[in-house]
Amino acid sequence: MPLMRYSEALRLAMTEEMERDPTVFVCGEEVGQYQGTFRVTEGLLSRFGPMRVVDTPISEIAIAGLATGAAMAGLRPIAEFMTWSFALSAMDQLVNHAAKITYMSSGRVTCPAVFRGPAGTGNQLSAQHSQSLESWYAHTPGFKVVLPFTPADAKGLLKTAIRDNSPVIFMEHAGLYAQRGEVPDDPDFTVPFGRAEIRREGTDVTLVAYSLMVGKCLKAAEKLEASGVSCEVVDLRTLVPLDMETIIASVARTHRVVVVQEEWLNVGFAAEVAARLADEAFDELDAPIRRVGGADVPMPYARELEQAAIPGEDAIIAAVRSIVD
Amino acid sequence: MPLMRYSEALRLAMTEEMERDPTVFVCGEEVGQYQGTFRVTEGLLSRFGPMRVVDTPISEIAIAGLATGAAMAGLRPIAEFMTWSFALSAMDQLVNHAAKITYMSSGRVTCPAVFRGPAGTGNQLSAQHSQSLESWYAHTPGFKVVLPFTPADAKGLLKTAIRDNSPVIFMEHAGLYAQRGEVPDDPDFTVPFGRAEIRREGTDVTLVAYSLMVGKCLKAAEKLEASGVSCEVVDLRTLVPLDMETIIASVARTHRVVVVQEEWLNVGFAAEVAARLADEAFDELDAPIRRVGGADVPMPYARELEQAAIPGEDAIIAAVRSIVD
Amino acid sequence: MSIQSVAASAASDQGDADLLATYRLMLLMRRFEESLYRKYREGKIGGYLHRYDGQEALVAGVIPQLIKGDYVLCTYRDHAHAIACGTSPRAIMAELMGKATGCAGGKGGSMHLIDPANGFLGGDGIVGGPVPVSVGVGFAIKYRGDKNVCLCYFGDGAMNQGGVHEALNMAGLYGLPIVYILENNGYAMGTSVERSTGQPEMVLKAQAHGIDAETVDGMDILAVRDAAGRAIARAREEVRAQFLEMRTYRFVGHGVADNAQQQRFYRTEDEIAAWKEHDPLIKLRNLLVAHGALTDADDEAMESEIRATIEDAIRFAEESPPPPLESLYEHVYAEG
Amino acid sequence: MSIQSVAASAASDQGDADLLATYRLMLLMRRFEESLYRKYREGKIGGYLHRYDGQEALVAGVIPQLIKGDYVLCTYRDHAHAIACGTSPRAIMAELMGKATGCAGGKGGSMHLIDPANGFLGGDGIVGGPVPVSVGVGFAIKYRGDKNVCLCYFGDGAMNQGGVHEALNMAGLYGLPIVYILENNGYAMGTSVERSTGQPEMVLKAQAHGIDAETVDGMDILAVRDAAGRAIARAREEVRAQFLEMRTYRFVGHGVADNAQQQRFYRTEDEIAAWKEHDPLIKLRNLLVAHGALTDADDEAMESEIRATIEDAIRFAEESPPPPLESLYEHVYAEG
Ligand SMILES: Cc1ncc(C[n+]2csc(CCOP(=O)(O)OP(=O)(O)O)c2C)c(N)n1
Ligand SMILES: Cc1ncc(C[n+]2csc(CCOP(=O)(O)OP(=O)(O)O)c2C)c(N)n1
Ligand SMILES: [Mg+2]
Ligand SMILES: [Mg+2]
Repeated sequence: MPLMRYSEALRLAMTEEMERDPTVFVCGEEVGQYQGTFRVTEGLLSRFGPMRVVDTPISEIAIAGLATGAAMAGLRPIAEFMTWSFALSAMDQLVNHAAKITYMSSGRVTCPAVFRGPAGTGNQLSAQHSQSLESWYAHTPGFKVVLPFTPADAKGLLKTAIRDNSPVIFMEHAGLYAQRGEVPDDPDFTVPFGRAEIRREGTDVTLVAYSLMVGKCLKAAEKLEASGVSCEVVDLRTLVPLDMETIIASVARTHRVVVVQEEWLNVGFAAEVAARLADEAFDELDAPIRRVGGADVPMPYARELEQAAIPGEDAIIAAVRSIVD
Repeated sequence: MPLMRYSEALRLAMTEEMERDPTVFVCGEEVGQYQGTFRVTEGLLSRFGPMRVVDTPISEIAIAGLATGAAMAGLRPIAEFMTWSFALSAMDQLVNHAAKITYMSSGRVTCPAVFRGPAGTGNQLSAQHSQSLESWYAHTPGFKVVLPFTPADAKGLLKTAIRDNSPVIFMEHAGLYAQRGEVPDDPDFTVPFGRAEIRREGTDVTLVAYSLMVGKCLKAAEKLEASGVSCEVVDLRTLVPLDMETIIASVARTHRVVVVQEEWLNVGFAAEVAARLADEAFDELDAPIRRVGGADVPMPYARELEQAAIPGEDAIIAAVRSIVD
Repeated sequence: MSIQSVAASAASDQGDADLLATYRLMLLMRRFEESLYRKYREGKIGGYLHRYDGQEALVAGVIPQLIKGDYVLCTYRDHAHAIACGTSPRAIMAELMGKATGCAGGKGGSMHLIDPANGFLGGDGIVGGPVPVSVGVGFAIKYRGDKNVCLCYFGDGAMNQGGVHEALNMAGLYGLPIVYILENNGYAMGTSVERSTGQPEMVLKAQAHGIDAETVDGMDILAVRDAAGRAIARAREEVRAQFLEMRTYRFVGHGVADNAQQQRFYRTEDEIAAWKEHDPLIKLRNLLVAHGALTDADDEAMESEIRATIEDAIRFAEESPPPPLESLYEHVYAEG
Repeated sequence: MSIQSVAASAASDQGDADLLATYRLMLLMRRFEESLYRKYREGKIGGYLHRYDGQEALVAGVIPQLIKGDYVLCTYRDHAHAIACGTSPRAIMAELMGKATGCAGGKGGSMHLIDPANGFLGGDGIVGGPVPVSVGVGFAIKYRGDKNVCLCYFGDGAMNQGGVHEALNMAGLYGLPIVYILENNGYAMGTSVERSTGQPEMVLKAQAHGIDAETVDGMDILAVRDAAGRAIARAREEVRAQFLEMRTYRFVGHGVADNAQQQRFYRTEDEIAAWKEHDPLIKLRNLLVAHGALTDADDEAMESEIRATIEDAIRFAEESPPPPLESLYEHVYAEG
């Protein structure tokens, strides 16, 4: 299997799907001539031409409308938000239109659009540029919500997203773009939605996470292993649909759980996982359910404050220790 | 104490605060000449004139900007969204501007604006008009989030909101506007944020809810009482700040809890309450934490489906029974 | 509208038969709205209900000019549009009564009529909402190289929505085959155009985004037909976005809650009466009669045929079952 | 800019002293940006960094004409604006280095400079974001009956944001004392104006919302001063919104990531060189020299004074402490 970066894996997924299906096209700010702000769409314009790689004005509402309308009329758009922070302007088109048209029409009109782009925090981009809001999208019925951690998943999940007939919110982590990993070059390789992956097996505590935080959990697990605590790390991969089965099965083995997310903790996705466990797996639990998440503050600029606001290995380790010691 | 409707109590709060503080003004669609879509602002235009009761075009982004900028420049705007569904278009102004300017400026500029309007589901308004998204706002640091249930709270909490120096998301329930209750006419009467109210005492199960659902919990509690189950009903009143103390104290007495919300259950506010309890009150719990919430579907139009989508007494009763029987 | 213009039209290939069909369509729209209002008051229809009385020419003069493969998008004031697209009155009535046989399976209701088989991509409850969507629909047409157009209706109030401007600009920039019809009925709920815009010449707003624009007397069915015919042809042939501001008036309240008393807050009975003098339906009837193309007996026959159609639709809708409860969780996601 | 116009200006009450001050201000802006870039490369500054090189006249010709009580809002490209408002270079440098002594307490960074005591309500990281906010600021001025104005800067790319159109319309409708300055530098990141708008005459877009609008040569400091002076006066006296499209050019990349190689995707070195011929700073220096108002020695003295100011700011910033960790949870809500 070839080694490639997460961003290259995403590009490969789009390239393969555009080759395979002439209704697939890409649109967004700087996706074409500029080769993509984060180079994810590099080379696509020259390969597929301006009708299939569409540079747009800075008009997030119209970008969302372009994708939604084109999908309703039979195409398969992939709309890139330069970052997910900017999708805030498009929330009405996304929530009231893309997510609802299938239901409102009893399935007579569908919206097979993918909305993708970089998410996550870091790099001192400060408050307006440091939010993904995956918890908002997961709260909204009609969307599927995908956050890949590995390059292979980036490719396989994006291909599944493009082929899916529902609108998909696909959040890449800017901090993962440069990560390398083995990626199948088989064009038939896809990764199904709704199946969490156990990234590390363990017996004492289950760590549930997604996107960049899976990596932090793995590092925390390594350190904890050294001090005799064995952690299982579950990578959710898709928040909607959610694979509760795998989570519950893991907790049924470990009886202890820490749910980790990068974004603001309050009313975040980790709360949903914790709440479901407190209901559906109550009898399996031997300790309080801990959550680790971003500080509930707009992201500060100063490096020291930013580091304190983003959850790190230490916070994960502390949470684990608080329920095993 | 005079008896008045929830909508009249809101109007009284605004009138008193506008009398008291000349920097308070009202703006929004149809708030003036038309007397308010739901009549909440009736009579204010003739009383305070067009500079303090400002009719706007259908421009939610600019309405949010009007309130945010005016607040940054020293006024105390009350911006009405005709319904909270329409605030979706204004999400960038609300989240990236109103909610963050205080933090981004280290408090040098503040945004004492109130954003208010009708929320909730019902009346067959279908998918695009049936959502409040209080869980989104509660997830976003910088906002205080208020959802009054009684007419007295409607008045007292709105006055507190207007006097607060932070942006407040104030969600009224359209289904409560006509409800009557005793409301203090004392202009000094206010209700503090962050204090939940126990609406009914009970010993077997704690029901946690807010807004219209408090009423459904009270009805469910009455029926359950008849069959020997005693429920305590906690009305949160403000989601941010959240009064966990009162919730935990109640659960410490009852050891069983059902968290109820009207909107979509998945990743909703009830999950946060459940998750905190599963962490902070784990040892108090004698049964799984149950949640009751709206069906995770865009709201259907057909009456029968709509009724099935909105949580009712029966669902609350069933949830309670599932942990007491 | 003058005898001359009817004569000119009669002389053209559209002719009397066409005008009679247009008249029949407008009459059906009017009577249909009236029947909906009755059913609403009986409690058979829920939610909001926005009638098109007075504005019929904007649809009857335009949509019949479309061809297969064209698309229509519009606002929550969408009953006339569905009728003109060819959606059956039964399916519309059943949708408004929330029945499984409705054109949206009972899940949409009055604001969300839809009928993709007839090119109708639906009403939209969000002011301005259909306009960004139209960009994608127009793009899809151009992408496929089809010789089709997308017709997109929206209101004067929607002209103040940011998304509308983003979309108009994108449609202008990409040269998309879209015809925008601004239904300028003078009011957005209780707010007049003068009280909502810094500059009321709507065509300037469209031209500022590079879109061909024209103002049309929306109470004059012939003027509407003519302008729409030209705009549709330009959009289709030259693949450029077009914008028609149609000046019209709504004879009834914004929605059912906007009753006569409420309307006094923003308009006078005199104003309503003055506009009713220009009722496009009556004007067309009078002209057809004057032109000898319609007798009172023809008119009566048409009325009773329409009455029968509507009664049939009501019976069908009332006898149809509601969507089954199991369908609550269906269609959240598309199949496959 | 011609000798005549300098002479005319010199003859006016603005005079040479004023032009020298303008020159000094522009020189400070340029040198300041250059120093920021160095500090960024040293890793002392994080996040994004957007420089104003080439666009200085848009600020130096405008903000000094404001009076106490006026407000300024702008984009993330905000260093020059802060300087012109009177924010100390120390506080700006410290903010960019994320220090407690920064003008935003270290929480804002480059894109969020702010200084309310000097009327500067801040930079904004969201394209188009300050424009809706300006409506509220302008409204507050009018509400209080103050004789002040709000100046609001935004870029050509922002002209395609819906919120900008909603706001311009509201400003036009209410007659708010706001002066909009469109910083048209020809590009939004790598997208030229031609590739982003259906119609490139920006003044038509503002006029469509009822706002007085004019296009100005933004490389000509005298033209900028003149147009801004008139617009500010009209906004102040007539309480009407004004719009100035200023044609300018950014000499450097969009941000630091937009390096020379990246810029090749959207513009040529020839184009950059041609615009540099119109460098407003050099043109003004040459004119002052030709006019006898500035000698090489004066210029050298000014350069070294500015160098000292910047070095002082850097020293101050580097020696300042970062915000204390406890402050992480402060200012989420306002006090009281
Ligand atoms: C974004 C948004 N804001 C507010 C509303 C509430 N609303 C529904 S219709 C309407 C008036 C629209 O007027 P106009 O666009 O002129 O269309 P008309 O009703 O006259 O056909 C308003 C304010 C809404 N549906 N969507
Ligand atoms: C709503 C939004 N979309 C996208 C971005 C990313 N972005 C930052 S600056 C920029 C270009 C803006 O160009 P312009 O308005 O012309 O201003 P300039 O940078 O040229 O001063 C873009 C696309 C953003 N910050 N906000
Ligand atoms: Mg209207
Ligand atoms: Mg620019």
